Amino acid sequence: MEIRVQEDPFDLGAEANAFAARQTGMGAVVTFTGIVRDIEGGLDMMEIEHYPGMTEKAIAGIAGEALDRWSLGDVLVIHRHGKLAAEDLIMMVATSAPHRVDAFQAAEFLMDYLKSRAPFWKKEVAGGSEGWVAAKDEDEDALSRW
Amino acid sequence: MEIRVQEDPFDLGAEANAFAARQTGMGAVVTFTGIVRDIEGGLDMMEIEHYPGMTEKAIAGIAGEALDRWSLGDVLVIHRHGKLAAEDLIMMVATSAPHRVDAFQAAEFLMDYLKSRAPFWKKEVAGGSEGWVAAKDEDEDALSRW
Amino acid sequence: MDVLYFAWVRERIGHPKDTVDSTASTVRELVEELRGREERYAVAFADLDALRVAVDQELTDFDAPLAGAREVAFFPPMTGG
Amino acid sequence: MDVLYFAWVRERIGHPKDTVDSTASTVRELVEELRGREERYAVAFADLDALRVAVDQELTDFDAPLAGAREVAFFPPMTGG
Repeated sequence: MEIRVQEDPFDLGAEANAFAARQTGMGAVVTFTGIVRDIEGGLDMMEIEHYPGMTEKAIAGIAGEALDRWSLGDVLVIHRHGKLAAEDLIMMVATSAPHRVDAFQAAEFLMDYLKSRAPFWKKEVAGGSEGWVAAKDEDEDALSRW
Repeated sequence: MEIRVQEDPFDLGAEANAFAARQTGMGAVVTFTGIVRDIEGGLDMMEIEHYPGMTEKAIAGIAGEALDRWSLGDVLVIHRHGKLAAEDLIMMVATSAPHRVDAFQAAEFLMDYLKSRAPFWKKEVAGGSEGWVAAKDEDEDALSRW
Repeated sequence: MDVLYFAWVRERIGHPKDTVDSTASTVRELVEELRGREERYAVAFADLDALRVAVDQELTDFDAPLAGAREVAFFPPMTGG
Repeated sequence: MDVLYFAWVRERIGHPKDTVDSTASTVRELVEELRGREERYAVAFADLDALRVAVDQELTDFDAPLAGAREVAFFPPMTGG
């Protein structure tokens, strides 16, 4: 399991290649990448706050549960905080598994839990005004399938 | 939609970065990569046969159906044929979407259909003997969920 | 009409392609004609449940009509991905 | 005991952290004490349904006991990923 919470950008391609290269006997690698959307138009900045100390611990708990539930090779989670612009990469997960179903399920599980159970909060700054992104009921509901 | 059927290796990281970079307004990018497994130990080679002419057409049909069913930005499919060794990358798909559920669902749909409906056949060569990989009932059954 | 074979179907028959002059009106009738050619064809086409067929590069079934078809391909269940 | 605030809870209260000397036995009792401090605390804690709480960096609920707790954090529902 590898977890990185960082302010710096990350390189999706380099991470995906390095992750895939260090697997053996894994027939499937899945990656998910989250990207800043300028939904209304005119987004100046997205600022992501987190809870230092708790964040890594919460993500490690989620990743550990994924490793328990599915037959996986490894799990990678990278999540940025601080100031981001539209089209910047926010975060990524990668999973490897002997079989594709496990890799997909684990990646979806990680995303559902990272959305609602890891201590990050997104604020959008656009046209001089700012607002916290509201949690969506559908994201909370998504947890019930696991 | 971009579809490539090729004998040459491909660079997962370069493809993932290029795919993500050409999206706009897509909050989610999912990639799946299929890798040669040496299941029994001693795999000398995997040889993938395909049906030139039909292959691209069949994949385009599957990708088109994914684009119809989900709200997607784009779909990429790369599939190799010819001789591969253990741990070589066989194929990848990438999907982008405004929301993660669409990107995940479309990638799983593509994989389920590529497994059983695109004209590729895998042969394993190990210790001087060779055998065609048998299709799995579970792969055929996986189609029924869509 | 071109008849193509892939994977173990190709290996059992011994070559990847035949050009046939057939009066078969369905894939199933074409299979009957091919079975009658030689023992290795009979072996390759022994169990239709183990085979798939494409007519003009579209997956179909053994009851598909052949009127106007230019290319028929036989192969085992696919194992891509 | 350290009490931390994140996102709009932090903004409404005006600072990220208080060090409190509390006799509260549950999170809910701590919230009552904080509400009594100043108007901006009352505003921040007006609707507990809009808040989440972690005790010693573990998510929990408002009925959680505080015996031995060193750090309590209040924040809105998380929006990671």
